[in-house]
Amino acid sequence: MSEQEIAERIAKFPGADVEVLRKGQIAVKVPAEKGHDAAAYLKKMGFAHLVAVEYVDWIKENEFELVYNLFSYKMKMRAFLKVRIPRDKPEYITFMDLWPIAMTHEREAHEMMGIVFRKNPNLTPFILEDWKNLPPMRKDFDSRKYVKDKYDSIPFAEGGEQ
Amino acid sequence: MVDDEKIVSEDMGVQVEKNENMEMRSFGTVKRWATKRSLWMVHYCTGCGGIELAPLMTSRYDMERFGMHPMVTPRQSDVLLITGYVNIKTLKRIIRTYEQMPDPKYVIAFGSCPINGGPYWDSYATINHLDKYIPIDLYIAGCMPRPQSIVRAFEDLMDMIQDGTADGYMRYKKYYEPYKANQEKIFRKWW
Amino acid sequence: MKEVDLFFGPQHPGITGNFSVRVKIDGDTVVKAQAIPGFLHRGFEKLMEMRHWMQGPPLICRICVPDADHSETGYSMAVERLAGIEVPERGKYIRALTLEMSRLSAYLFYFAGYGGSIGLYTIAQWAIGDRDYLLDLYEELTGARVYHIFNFPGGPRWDTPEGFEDRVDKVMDYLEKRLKEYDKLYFNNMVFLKRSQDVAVMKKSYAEKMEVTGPNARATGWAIDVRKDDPYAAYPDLDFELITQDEGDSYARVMQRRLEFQQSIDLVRQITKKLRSMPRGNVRLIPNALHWKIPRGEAYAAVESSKGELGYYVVSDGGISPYRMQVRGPSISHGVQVYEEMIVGQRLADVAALMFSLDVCPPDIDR
Amino acid sequence: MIAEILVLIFMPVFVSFMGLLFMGIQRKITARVQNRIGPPFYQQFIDVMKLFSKRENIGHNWVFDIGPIFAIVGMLTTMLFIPMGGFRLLSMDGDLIVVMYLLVISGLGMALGAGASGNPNAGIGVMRGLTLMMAYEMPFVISVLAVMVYYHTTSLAEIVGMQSGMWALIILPLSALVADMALQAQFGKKPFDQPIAPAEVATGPIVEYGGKYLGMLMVAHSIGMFVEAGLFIDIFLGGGLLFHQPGIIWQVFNFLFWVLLVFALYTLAVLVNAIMPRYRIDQAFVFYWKWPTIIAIIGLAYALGVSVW
Repeated sequence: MSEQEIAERIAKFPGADVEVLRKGQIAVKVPAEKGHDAAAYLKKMGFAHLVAVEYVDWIKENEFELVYNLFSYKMKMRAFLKVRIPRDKPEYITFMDLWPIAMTHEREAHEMMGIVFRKNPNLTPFILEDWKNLPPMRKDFDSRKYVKDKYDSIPFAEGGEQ
Repeated sequence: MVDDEKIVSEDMGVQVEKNENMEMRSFGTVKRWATKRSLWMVHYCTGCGGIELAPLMTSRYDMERFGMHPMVTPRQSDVLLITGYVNIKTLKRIIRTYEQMPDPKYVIAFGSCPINGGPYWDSYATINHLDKYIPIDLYIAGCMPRPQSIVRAFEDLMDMIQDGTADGYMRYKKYYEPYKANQEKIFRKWW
Repeated sequence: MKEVDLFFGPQHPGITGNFSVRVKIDGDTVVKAQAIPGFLHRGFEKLMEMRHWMQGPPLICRICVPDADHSETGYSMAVERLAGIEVPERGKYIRALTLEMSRLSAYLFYFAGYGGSIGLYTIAQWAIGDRDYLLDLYEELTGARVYHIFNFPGGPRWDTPEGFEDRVDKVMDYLEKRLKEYDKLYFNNMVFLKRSQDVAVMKKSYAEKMEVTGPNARATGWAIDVRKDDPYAAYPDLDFELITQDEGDSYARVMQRRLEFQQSIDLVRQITKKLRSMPRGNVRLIPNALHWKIPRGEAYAAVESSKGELGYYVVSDGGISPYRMQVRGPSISHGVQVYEEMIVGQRLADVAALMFSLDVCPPDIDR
Repeated sequence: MIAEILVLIFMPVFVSFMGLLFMGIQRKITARVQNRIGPPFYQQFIDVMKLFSKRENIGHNWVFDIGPIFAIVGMLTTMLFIPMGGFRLLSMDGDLIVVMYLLVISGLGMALGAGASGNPNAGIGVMRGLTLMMAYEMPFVISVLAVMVYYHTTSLAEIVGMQSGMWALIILPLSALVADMALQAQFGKKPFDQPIAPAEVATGPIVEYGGKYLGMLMVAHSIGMFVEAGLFIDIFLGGGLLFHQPGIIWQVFNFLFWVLLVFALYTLAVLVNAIMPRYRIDQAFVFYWKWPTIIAIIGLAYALGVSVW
């Protein structure tokens, strides 16, 4: 099946905005409230594997984008299911019921971007430890400034030049 | 480098340092020779440099020729090798490991990351200067240093032990307060 | 019976790299496990937003230390897809050569790691020692032993040196000869069989459910491979069949690597044969690195690393650096959730052995 | 009397010295198997010297402190009862049984000290050690019983004396085979080094011991090597007695031959160690209670049959 045919099949889902990116890659944009249904639809269609959950901070639009990176081993095709959630209220529903492995990906997104996934039981600290600042992958977190303030301000213990 | 005048002139940690120096003197050359010929290092890959330790330990470069081999627990080890960048989560464990090691103990920082941050100089997760938090006896530059340069570093450390200039553990006792203060600035809660 | 909390790592010889597992054991059996990653976190994804497109490979190769070429190639491919450039034919073959050699050296590391975790240190010494021959080849080709920084967006940095293909073939012959000795010492060792057969069995359905990829998935009988499913570099032109095992236990996982090791040797031979017959010179296609702007859009590129699917999702807003780059490390599935679930019910002695047998690579979980 | 006291003082020093030397040589042999050059043969002395020069900056409790002393004293006491190439320090009727008991003392002392450290790895290591002891004692005791039955005595000195014609190894090969299998575990070599498995329990009982304690344990281990190998030699290899004429010069030769036999036994164990992974503890237990025990029982039956007939 070609990209175009698959795109047409996906477009049957109400509210889906389908775009063929390149060979073997299709982007599907859906409104946030329909995300879970769209994911279930895609899974039924054959995109049965969740490769990763990507998260992008579109600070100008004041939105977070969640990209569910799906793959179908039968069609050899990738679909990027994209939903956008408001930056002020970063909350979404977990996809653990469809793909159990989403738990780990969502745990990471929670820590790195501060997105809360409802019904995910395991949103505990994952990679960072005692992190009290803004989630580090947000665009308004300035890593260089943080380094300057936190690490570079510390004096050498035995004296000497900075 | 610690010489006798300095000991008398400085207040902080005078007693500790004096005892250390007395001991080094009383055991003399034999002790230093034994220490330098049997450096056991902590089996801890703190960063990506751990991958070059594997060829170093195995048949091609075989560091057991110099009496060095990895030791499982810090209680039995003499050398702590910081292999590469130091994440703040790891730094806590490094300090714990370092404090568990019995004296005399030595630290070798490996690669350019512990020196000044290396390619991760602007990363929020790694520290830039390791010697702000624990005393370092020797640095190996490069990313990553080849096994030959690690062997060379160990040879230099052996010379330093023979001279008595590998005094990081004494400095840690002497400057314990500022070291501790620096560590506490990094970690919000200590364990 | 009293349950004991045990920390495996981060300072523990039974751990790959810098990683920690907290296990609760009842007698000799694990009843609960919690993987604690993050000791190697450097914030690559943030750092990349502050670098130019071309400054990527020197940083990104550090994602998976034993298998650095796959990291840089994955990123380069994602950027190429975004920018719409195609690597010259010879460049593709050189890329595939470095990838296969990287797989060979990673598998040697794997043999050494699993051997060490069950106590056979001789194989650890042998395998790491033999891996150094591959590193020597890398040194000749790229100038570095571990981080080669060789595969850039647009193709490899330069052509192979004169006579390099012959030297590669020589090392392949040597490795093939050594593999027979490994068979005697290791893969047919009575105690090794006892330690690995029927231990920590992964069913095919479980692997599919938990998105396990790479050799671990193929060891359960699930024939997936990014090299076949989403071909890249020179793989569409190369002749190879996927190898699968059915048992899905630790033994199958080790044997899967052992068989793929042989296959990689064959692939390298195919590549060197092809490289000899090709005109030299044209390997790389590269725009001005400092002001290279890439059109808006997003792309995903995956490579089959020695641990599974290693993918890069790159978003560009038309600027000189990536707007967002995210890594899908292969170990994120089999290193955290799968490991935590599979270790329950196993013996304490297999905590380390299972981690090595799944080939968990902590830096690609942490990034 | 004076000679005996001299031997009493000389023996422990000599045995620890030779033990460390042998361990150094074995490190070299292992290194050669692994395609390496390996450390110098005197490396073990440097290690022990360094360990004794380390400072202890961590205290646990007094039970922890006496653990290594217990281990070293236990080994030395056992050594007193074992004829060593013609040198007999304390021997009496039934000393074979005493030795079997005393062999455990050292391990128990170790267990006591390690257990007091409070480290769960040490606790698990001790548990594994005791389980393993239970596993290998079974076939070992049965095969020793076969020797006792065959020679109608429980005195080591008499067993050694009765083998002047032919070694028990040749008369009772099955029992000797089983005892050598048990020796592998007594030496703590792979595939039976579960108690100190680094990748599993981080060297188990010795996880908290460093510096001087570890130095003491290394000395205890080198004495233990002679005790365990010595017992095997006394029972199955005629006590290493090559010459049966009286006279000090022959006695020295006998002693040297005994030392050589210890070296050979240890080398055998080390070579097996170099090419074997380790069993899990449950597999080790099953291993010992299956074939070695069966072979040992057959050996016992054979010994009974031969001696009755």
